[in-house]
Amino acid sequence: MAKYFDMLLEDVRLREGLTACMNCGVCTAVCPAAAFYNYDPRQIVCMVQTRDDATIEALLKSETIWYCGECMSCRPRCPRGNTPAYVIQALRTLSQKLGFFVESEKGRQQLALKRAIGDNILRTGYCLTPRNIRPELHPEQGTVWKWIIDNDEQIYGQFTSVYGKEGAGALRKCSDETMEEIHKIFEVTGGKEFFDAIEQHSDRKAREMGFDGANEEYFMEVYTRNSNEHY
Amino acid sequence: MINFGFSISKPRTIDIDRNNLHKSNEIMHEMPELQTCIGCGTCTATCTAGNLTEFNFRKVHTLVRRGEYQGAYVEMNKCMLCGKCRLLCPRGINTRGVVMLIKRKLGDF
Amino acid sequence: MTFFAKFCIPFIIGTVFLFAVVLIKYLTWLRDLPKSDLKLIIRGIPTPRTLAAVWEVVCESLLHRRIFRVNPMLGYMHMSLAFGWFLLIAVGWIETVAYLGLRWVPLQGHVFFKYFVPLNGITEHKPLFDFAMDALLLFVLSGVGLAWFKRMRSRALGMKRTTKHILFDRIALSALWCIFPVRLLAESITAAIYGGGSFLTGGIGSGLASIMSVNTLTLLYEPIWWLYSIALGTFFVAMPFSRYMHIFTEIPLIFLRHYRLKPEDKEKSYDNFEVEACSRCGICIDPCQLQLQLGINDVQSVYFLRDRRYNMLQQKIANNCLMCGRCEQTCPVGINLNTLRLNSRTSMRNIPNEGRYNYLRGLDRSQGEGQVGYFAGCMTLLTPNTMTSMQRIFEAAHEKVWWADKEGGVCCGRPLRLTGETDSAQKMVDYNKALFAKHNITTLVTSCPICLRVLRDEYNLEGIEVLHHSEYILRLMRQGRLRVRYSSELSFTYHDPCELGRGSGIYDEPRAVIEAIGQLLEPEHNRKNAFCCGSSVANTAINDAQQLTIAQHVAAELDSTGAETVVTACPQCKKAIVRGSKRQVMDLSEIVAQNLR
Amino acid sequence: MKRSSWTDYQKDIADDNYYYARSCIRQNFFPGSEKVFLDILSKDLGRNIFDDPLHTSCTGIGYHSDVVPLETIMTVVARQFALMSEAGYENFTSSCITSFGIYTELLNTWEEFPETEERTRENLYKATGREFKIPKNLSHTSDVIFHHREEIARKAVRKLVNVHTGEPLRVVEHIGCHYAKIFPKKGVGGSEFPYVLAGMVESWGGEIVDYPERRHCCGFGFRNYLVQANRGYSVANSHKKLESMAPFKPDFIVCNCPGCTMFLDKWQYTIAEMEGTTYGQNGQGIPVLSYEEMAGLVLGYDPWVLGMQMHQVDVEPLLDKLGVEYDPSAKYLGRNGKYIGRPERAIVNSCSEDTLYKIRR
Amino acid sequence: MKHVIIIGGGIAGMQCACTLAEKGIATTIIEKDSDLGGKIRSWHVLFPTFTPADQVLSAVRHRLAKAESVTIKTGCEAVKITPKCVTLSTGEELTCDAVVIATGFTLFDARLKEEYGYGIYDNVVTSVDLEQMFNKGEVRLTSGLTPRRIAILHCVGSRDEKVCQRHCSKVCCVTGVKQAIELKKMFPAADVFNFYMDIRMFGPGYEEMYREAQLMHNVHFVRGRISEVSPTIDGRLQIKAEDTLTGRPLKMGIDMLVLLIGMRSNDMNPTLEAESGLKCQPSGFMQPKDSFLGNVESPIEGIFYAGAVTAPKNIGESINEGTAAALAAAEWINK
Repeated sequence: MAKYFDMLLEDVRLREGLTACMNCGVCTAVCPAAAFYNYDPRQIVCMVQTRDDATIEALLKSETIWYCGECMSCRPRCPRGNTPAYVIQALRTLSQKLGFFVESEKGRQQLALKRAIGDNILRTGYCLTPRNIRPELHPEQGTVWKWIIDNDEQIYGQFTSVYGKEGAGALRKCSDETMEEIHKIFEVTGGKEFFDAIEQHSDRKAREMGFDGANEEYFMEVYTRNSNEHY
Repeated sequence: MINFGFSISKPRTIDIDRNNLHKSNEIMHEMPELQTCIGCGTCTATCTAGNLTEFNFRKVHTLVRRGEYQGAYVEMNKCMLCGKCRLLCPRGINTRGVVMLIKRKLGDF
Repeated sequence: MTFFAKFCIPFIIGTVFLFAVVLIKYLTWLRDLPKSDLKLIIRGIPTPRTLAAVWEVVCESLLHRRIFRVNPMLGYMHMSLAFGWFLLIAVGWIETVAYLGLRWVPLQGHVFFKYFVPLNGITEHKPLFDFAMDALLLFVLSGVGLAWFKRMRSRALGMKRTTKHILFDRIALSALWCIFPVRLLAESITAAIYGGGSFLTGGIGSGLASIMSVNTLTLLYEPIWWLYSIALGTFFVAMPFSRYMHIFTEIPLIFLRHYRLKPEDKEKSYDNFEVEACSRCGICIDPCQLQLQLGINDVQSVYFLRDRRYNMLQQKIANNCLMCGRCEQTCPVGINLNTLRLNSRTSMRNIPNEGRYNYLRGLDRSQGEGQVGYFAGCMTLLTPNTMTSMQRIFEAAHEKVWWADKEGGVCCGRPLRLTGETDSAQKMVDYNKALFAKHNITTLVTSCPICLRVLRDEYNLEGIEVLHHSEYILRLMRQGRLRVRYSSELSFTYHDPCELGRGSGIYDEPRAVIEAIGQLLEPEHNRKNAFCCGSSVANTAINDAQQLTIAQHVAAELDSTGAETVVTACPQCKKAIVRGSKRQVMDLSEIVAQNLR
Repeated sequence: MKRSSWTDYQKDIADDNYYYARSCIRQNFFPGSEKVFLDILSKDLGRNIFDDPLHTSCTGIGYHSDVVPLETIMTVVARQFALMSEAGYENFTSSCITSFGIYTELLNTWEEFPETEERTRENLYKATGREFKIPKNLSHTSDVIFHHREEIARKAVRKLVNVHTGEPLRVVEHIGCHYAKIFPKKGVGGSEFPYVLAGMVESWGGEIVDYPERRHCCGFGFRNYLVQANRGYSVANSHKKLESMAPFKPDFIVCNCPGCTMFLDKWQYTIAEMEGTTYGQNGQGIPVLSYEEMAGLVLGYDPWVLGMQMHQVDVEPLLDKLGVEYDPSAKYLGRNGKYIGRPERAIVNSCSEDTLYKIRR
Repeated sequence: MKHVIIIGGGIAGMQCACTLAEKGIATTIIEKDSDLGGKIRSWHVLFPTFTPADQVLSAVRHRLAKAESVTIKTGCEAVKITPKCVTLSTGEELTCDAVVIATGFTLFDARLKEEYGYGIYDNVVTSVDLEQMFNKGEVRLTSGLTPRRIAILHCVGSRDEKVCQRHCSKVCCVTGVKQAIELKKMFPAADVFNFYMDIRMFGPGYEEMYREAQLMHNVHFVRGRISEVSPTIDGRLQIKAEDTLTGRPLKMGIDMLVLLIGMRSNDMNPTLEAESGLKCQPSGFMQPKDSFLGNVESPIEGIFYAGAVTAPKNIGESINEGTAAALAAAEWINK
């Protein structure tokens, strides 16, 4: 059995987020995820605190670590100064590094996130841009959003002079030099490697699940699939 | 209708104000000793059914006391009534009686 | 000749009503019997069993032999009333014949014969019959007197408690108590006016005549016969709805029993015979430990049967019973009290299976291999010393053992069965049966009498011999495969577990094992009369403090034998007695394992 | 609401010379808010603020979706700080709450685990050749507005008062979890009773409404919104908040965080279309404003210049209450000043009948 | 005649003075309030026997009144302490042969736990407020109505790093159970919920009282700390906690919230440490010489401790320490 707890300890967020939990439950009390998922951050912290590698491995492969919304509501309340959400972040990072995330439905969604957000960062320098919030994938964005996307030049043009162009202002295009720096940062700090790991593990799992690799079809599967067993 | 691809999740929070505590009160009235549970979990630890399933007696009876009846009947039916928990309960709660009472109240027999 | 007077009307109505109701009841019950039961009856009638039944009716319904055995005074009371009344009727009939020759006389003519004698101008007296009838009346009256006395001072008759009765019982009882004294008065007044009567009615009659004028006596004459008739009529009307229904019901019951009918898992029509055969004598109250040690006196079999009969049974009554079987031992009617209570619980709680316990599918946590299987049972898992002792015994006897549930298995089903959840229990039975079959064992040893009971009675394990560990150990010892040290220094006392003793009839084996190791000192209540430890899984109504109280009583009695070790052969009993005993409490297997040679 | 101890948490906010970092979400959904913030600071308040063409996203959404590693985001953030120093600024102000949270958290991490700062310096230098300094002052743009709230109040053309009744408007404020929940002392008023928006509302004449789910998250939950399968969680949390605030009959919601502004706005549409439930006194939704928009209205900016036509929930009822004079027909005009068509009608977006009428006329 | 100065006129200090006086040693009690008695004056009845606090205090007062050569100085504080001399805030210097410090504790300020809304929302009260309500014989909501549902929250200002109080205040659990029973006796139809993390029933009869609260008074116990309190539209309070035994969040509307505020180390303690060379523990309470063999002695010979100045203690323990400190001081003087 690998030393999962030691691996977690390498993450400063775990060291910061977990001292000694006394299971009072103030975190779960206000947790938005606990309100709607079969989820209890207190128990996760408690499980990690056991330092039992088998328990932690099970966690890394579980659905439960993927419910947290990272709102950090748990942080200000904890009487022991813990931050369950930090523990979750550390678990999620390790789960992706080890490729365990593909073992759970919610974990597999990391591919969708990597492609939607991660790739967009490397493409545009921003997490979100109007064009990647496609109304057909975001019906909840409503009629006004569709109107905006249909008339983007006309509407955004009223608020920024650099829509899609280089310069200072909202929704500008980042210069090539800037993008090069961002790419460099991702390479140097392991961001790219991390992205690649997500792709590789997802591809492996996709094939296991009968897809022809982590293609668009698999992307849509992980993006839309809800077994409804999370509540 | 628009197909959003999701629906509004149902709340899981135990809402004492919204829960109908009628049956819970009846249960507590018939079995006041259940209130003396100190939540030690011995019952769950020794449970024959709990050894084989996720059945957690302490959790189920606590939920029932809070007025959360959904699923409790089905859960209680995992119990084999073997009575080990009764022998171990440090507060001497008649746990088998509790199982039977909850089943009776929630199963309407 | 006339054999009718207006005062007879209450009697006639009562009699007709009584016979109509009783007949309807019996016919309905018989009609509702399952086919298999009907077959048993039809096959049974032309056999000697019918004769045996007749004999038993005489012994029991008239002479009340069983009550005599429990309590002679009570036996006499019941016998004087039942047999005395029967003789009054029989001799009265003969008397009529003696006076009138063989001719048809309406029923009331027989019953009120003394009234109709002067009415029909018969002046002749037959002192022999007068004497016989007076003697019989006195016999019955002595019973009535005892009954009165018992009501007031039950302890004097050796009963600590008598039954609390319902309204119909009280009406019938009051009527019954009036019948014979009023008859005495009626016949005495008749004797006072018309002469006749023997030492009793004649004596009282002449006494009355000496203190009252003929006019006064004549004035009393009709009313007193009216009163007698009314008393009889009232009694007969109330009777089928009261406990006195047992007077009749016991008779068909005895026949049916001889035809091998018996109550089963689920309620059935036959149960009516048993339920209504209960005379509510209350003999079951005294041995009940709930009464004896906890002062609970509204749940005993008599009340259970009463409530069940009138459809007012509540779960809290049905569930409040240790099912120790002590009352069943004493019931004079021999009603299957435990079975009836169980099938009541079943009616109240059994729910047809809704796919429950599906989680058992494909489960197998057993270990080891061998012809002999060991089923510890849930409770034994809480007495790990028993487990390790059994392991040592198996090793000492070089037995290869398959352990069914060393790491926790599936319950035997008996506890569910005892709470009435029969279909659920069946799931456990089916599971364990399949498990045993899968592992090809030929002998199954268990150290839990609760399991033993259900393994033997309900599993129908073909090709597998089911043994309690006391039987198994004794067998090993007798085969010479297990040798123990004997020391007269060691003294033991033994607590009979209910399910092992009264439940399975195993009394001698554990004793033989103990006596091979040391000295056995018997407690006051042992074998059939042994106490229950109080922790019986059958009772889900009493609380922990009450269980403890019973355990302390039982333990005190065991401790008082002076033995240094209390031995029992049931994990549940061990756990219970430990709480009350000051001695060391051990399972039979433990003392064996400790004294292996 | 009786507040007692917020003053304990008074944080330092720079008065002038800000380095401005844009927000992914705000510039997408509320570009007018970012524009008006810069305008208010430079034009109305005469402060110096620098909008750097070189900066990028902080990658916080990626970080909180757990696809961007900690070390990466640290370096990206370090680059922003480097750009600030290079531009000659030391007061960093971020338009985004997620970013603000990231900046405070990383500054704290560097302080507690100095080796991580060292590593970041190395990484940044290796990747870009840049070096960074820790900002002297870090604020969220709402802190800046809060800091200048009294000055804005003095220049205000209107108060947050219902012109028909004279009553103060009832305002629900939503802070955004990452503003003060991560580091309560880095937010004005702390995490339990944050004062940043309440201070503005009080200064500008409105009344703050406290309600049971005031502190609850809007439900963004990063991966929980970004992946369609999880959106039930996201909408359910907003639903919970809206249900909880509705009985208090707020006139509008003001938000700190661009994401929250967007979600509380858009989810009202979704909930209305999904189950027909609407909130707000006219049954057409509760208008949701960013604090920049609120400040803009107070200072007399035109609602369409503020970009309020980009809201899904109509703001016209609120504008009417405030007595704002606006041209309804200008709502759906493009950059070129021509009518570009209106969005498809929805339950929470239907009170512009007269707009169309006027345009046709 | 030998002379001992006792700093603090709470129950421990009073008891100490009585014992010393009875041993023929003169004492001076320095009390910062205008009257002796300390915090017990605000208590209603004492757990687990429900003995009126007043009865205990009167008994000690009575003994003290009978004692000879006891000087009481109220309205002043000691600013510097040495075994032979105590400097008062008035500037006065008192000489003596030994000093007993019985300055007790400071109550935790519930306002620091903002999420519970003390001082912000109506009907959020502390356990001390509740004791005073009991003393007045009336527990009412601000609306004047009687409460129908009351939550009692354990560990407010105890076991909480967020307010720098890591220690357990020890007596709050018992107080919470006691107050729950009192409330149930007052309002039998009301629901009382105790929110706890651990129930620490350390003394004789405490566990029995806990059981009685559950069984006889139907007090509900929920294992979980309340996370936040907020107002509802109908003027009640909504609380959120996790029912940790079921692993699910729980919320409910309540009429009244009682915060069982903890015992903080006395605010004076850092001054003692700075001025008099005594030592504080990490919890802020004074460090006795030895936790087992010298728990009424300070590291400085001639300075003794009694009562809650060294750790949270209940009334009985404080009284015992008053006696113990008196005996230790007397022995030291006569050495």
